[in-house]
Amino acid sequence: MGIIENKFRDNVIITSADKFMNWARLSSLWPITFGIACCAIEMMATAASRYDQDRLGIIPRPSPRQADLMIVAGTVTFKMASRIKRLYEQMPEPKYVIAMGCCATSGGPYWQHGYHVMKGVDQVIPVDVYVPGCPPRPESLLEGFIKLQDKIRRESIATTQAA
Amino acid sequence: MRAYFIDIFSGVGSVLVGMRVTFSHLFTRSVTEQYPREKIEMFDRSRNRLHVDIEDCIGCYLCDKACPVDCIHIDTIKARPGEDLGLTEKYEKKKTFVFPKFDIDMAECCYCGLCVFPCPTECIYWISDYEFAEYDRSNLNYHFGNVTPEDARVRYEEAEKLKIQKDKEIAAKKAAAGTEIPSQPKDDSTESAE
Amino acid sequence: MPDLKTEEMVVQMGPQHPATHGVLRLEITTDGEIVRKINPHIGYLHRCFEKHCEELNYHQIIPFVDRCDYLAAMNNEHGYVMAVEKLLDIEIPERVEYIRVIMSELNRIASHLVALGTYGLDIGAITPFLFTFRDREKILDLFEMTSGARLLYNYIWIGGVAFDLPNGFVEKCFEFIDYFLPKLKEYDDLLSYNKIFIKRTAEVAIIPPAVAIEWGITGPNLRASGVDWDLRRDEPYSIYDKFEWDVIVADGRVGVLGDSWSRYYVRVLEMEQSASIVKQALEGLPSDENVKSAVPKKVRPKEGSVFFRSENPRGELGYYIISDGSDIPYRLKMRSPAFCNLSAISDVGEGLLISDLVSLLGSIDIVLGEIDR
Amino acid sequence: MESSEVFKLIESKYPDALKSIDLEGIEQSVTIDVNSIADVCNYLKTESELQFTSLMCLSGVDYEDKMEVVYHLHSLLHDHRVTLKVELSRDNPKLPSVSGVWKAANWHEREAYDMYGIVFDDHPDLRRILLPDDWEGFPLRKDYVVAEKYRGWTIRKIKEGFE
Repeated sequence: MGIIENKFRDNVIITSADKFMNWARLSSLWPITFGIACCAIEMMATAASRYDQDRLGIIPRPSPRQADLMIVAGTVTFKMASRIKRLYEQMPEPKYVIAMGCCATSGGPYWQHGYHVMKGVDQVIPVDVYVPGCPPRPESLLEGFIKLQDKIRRESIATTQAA
Repeated sequence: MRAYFIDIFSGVGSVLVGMRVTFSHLFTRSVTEQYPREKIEMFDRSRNRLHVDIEDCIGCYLCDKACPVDCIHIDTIKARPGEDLGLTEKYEKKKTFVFPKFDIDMAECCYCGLCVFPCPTECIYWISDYEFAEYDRSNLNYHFGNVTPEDARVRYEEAEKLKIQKDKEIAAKKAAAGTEIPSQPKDDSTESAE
Repeated sequence: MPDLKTEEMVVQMGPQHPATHGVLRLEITTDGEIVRKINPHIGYLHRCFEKHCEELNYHQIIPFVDRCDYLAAMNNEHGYVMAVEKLLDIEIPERVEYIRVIMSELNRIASHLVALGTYGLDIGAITPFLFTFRDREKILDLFEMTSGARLLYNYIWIGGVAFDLPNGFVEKCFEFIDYFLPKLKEYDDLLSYNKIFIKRTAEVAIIPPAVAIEWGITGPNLRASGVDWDLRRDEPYSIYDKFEWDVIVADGRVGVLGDSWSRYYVRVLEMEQSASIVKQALEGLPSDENVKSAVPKKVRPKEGSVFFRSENPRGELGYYIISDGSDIPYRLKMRSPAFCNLSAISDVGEGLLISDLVSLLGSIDIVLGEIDR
Repeated sequence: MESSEVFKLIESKYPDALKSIDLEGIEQSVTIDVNSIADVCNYLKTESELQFTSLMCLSGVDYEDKMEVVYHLHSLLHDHRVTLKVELSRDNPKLPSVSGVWKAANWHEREAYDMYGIVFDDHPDLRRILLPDDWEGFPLRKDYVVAEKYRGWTIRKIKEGFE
């Protein structure tokens, strides 16, 4: 929304449009299935029958072009980092990132001796929500989704979003 | 030609068999947990988040040593002589340490539980709170220390002063007694922090 | 048109591809639809496990062992602690052995369930995934009840286990076995004998026994090629010799020996045997023994080395530990089964169609965590 | 067949190749001369009495004064196993490849090269396997120092307010 950014104060049109856009965005968060390590299994469990993330409108997509959310589920290594960046760049705006688990958040258990582990995926791409756990329970991930939806709910098309 | 039709029939047949299985699940109870509305009860042993009852901690550093990923950072200062720190949860007199720093970085923790076993006072334990996702990573570093940083600085200075004073005293005593080695004064408070 | 020539094209599959299990990258040289050459690139999940082992003491390594093969953490722990116990030369209470076997076999079932479900996803069947994960959750509940974690347990310790079985575990476990055995029929109906599935997997990507042995393929993949070899029976460790069960060897009832379908179906049948072992172990579980009585305070093995193998859901898991007498291993090398299984792909995958390559890749059931370590 | 009998057979066939036999401890092993390791392995595999058809494990070890490559062999047919060792100089670790004998050795040798810098002659494709191609140093050597940065990303994590 580059044209109208920071040009208007909140008015009835802007806020209604905000409400509508945010509602649309937050209720169809399509994540790219970006499973890297152990957390990917819990991500799959979240998608499976018992936790069923479809209830929140979250349907995993196989391609970054169709996705607007990236769940970095697992340990990010230096070899993988450039690929993550590329996948992130391929996603259409607006895009969000959830760092799932300790490894993606800050290197996790590998922060001390892991010479090949990136200490937090936020070195490569901006992260919106950090979900702790090693691996997080599916409920924790669902709570991360809800936190992200809260964040989206507060956005406005007329103001620049902090990256 | 015949094999072609057999293939088609057996294909349709096996798909129907599969569909029967899925269809029969229309009449079974759903297994889905409606998460935000209803929550599963955690087991007693569930490892979700670490918590420290700092009142009970005796500053033995055992959890720190047991941690395979070094996510527990502890700093202790001896309490002032005669300072009343209140009672522990078990209504015992408190130990003589204060904690300017007892941090557990849950973003580095590997949730293995190795820190919980060696604790002599069982003051570090798992709680069943699993909903602590954050927008900012630094919020995942949990502080359990019971002294403010300002207070800690004062206490460090005091400890430093006491140490210098004690060194002086020992030196003076040594000088007075000549070669004779004086017995150490038994005053805990004069020892510096670890 | 036999003389139609197409130019060779290099296709990159992965590292983020819906049909690769994890972050594997395959550089495929194709001739039309046919794969001419496969160049696998691994290491996208290299988490420096062996370096960590040289920095941490024997107890602290267990959480990292879990994270190597995250689908079968109990089996990994079991192998590791047995290797260290062999180095230490200590006796283990019988109850501990029983508990370990129960946990390992339950985890084998859980791991095979993931293999089945994701294999269905790779081939294009989504429903079996939902079914297998539903049943897996029940096993994870049993694990969480016992150890406190759902995926990475840190439960089996050197000389013992972290906790005794909780109250009601045995009943719940029996309940699970009774629930689970009829479900195998459900998987058969849903997937195994589905005509489309058979067309995609049977007689596809055949690994002959000689090739399998040459490349060091082990576990269900080796047995699917018709080689009758299972460490649990042939080099009995722990207390596996006390139970009655069969080693599942593929018989080629659909397709031929060593094809993708055999590799898939060996797993289905293995789950049944695992369930039977769990049942026998639960029945013979000795009571009233302290499960932590043999846990050493400090693990300081004598100088020396040991190579110990155990049967992981993916194959033979070996630990080569060199001790220099301190409480930190001097060197710990993990012979990970999936590493060897995957290495054969460049040989076996040649000449397949691209879609059959997916069928091969899914059927060898790789876990990148232990390939890259 | 016991390990010691296998050692005797090797000794009778290749008297020069055998450097020392270690019968102490849990694991009995034999040290083979660097140059004849491929021949010995070939013999162990093809001899009808032995038939070590599978290479279970190949590991590099760095003792601070020397390098070692350890082979664990197993015979599916006769169900016996043997451990071979080869000692190498630390400055120029080089030995013949056994990937011509067992194909399974291919990746194991690449891994040993990747982690220790041990060069296997006549290996069909000796490249780094786990680490990226432009990685510097061999991380499992005992004197390896973790670099500060890799492609601009920090490898070592510096903790705030924690020394």
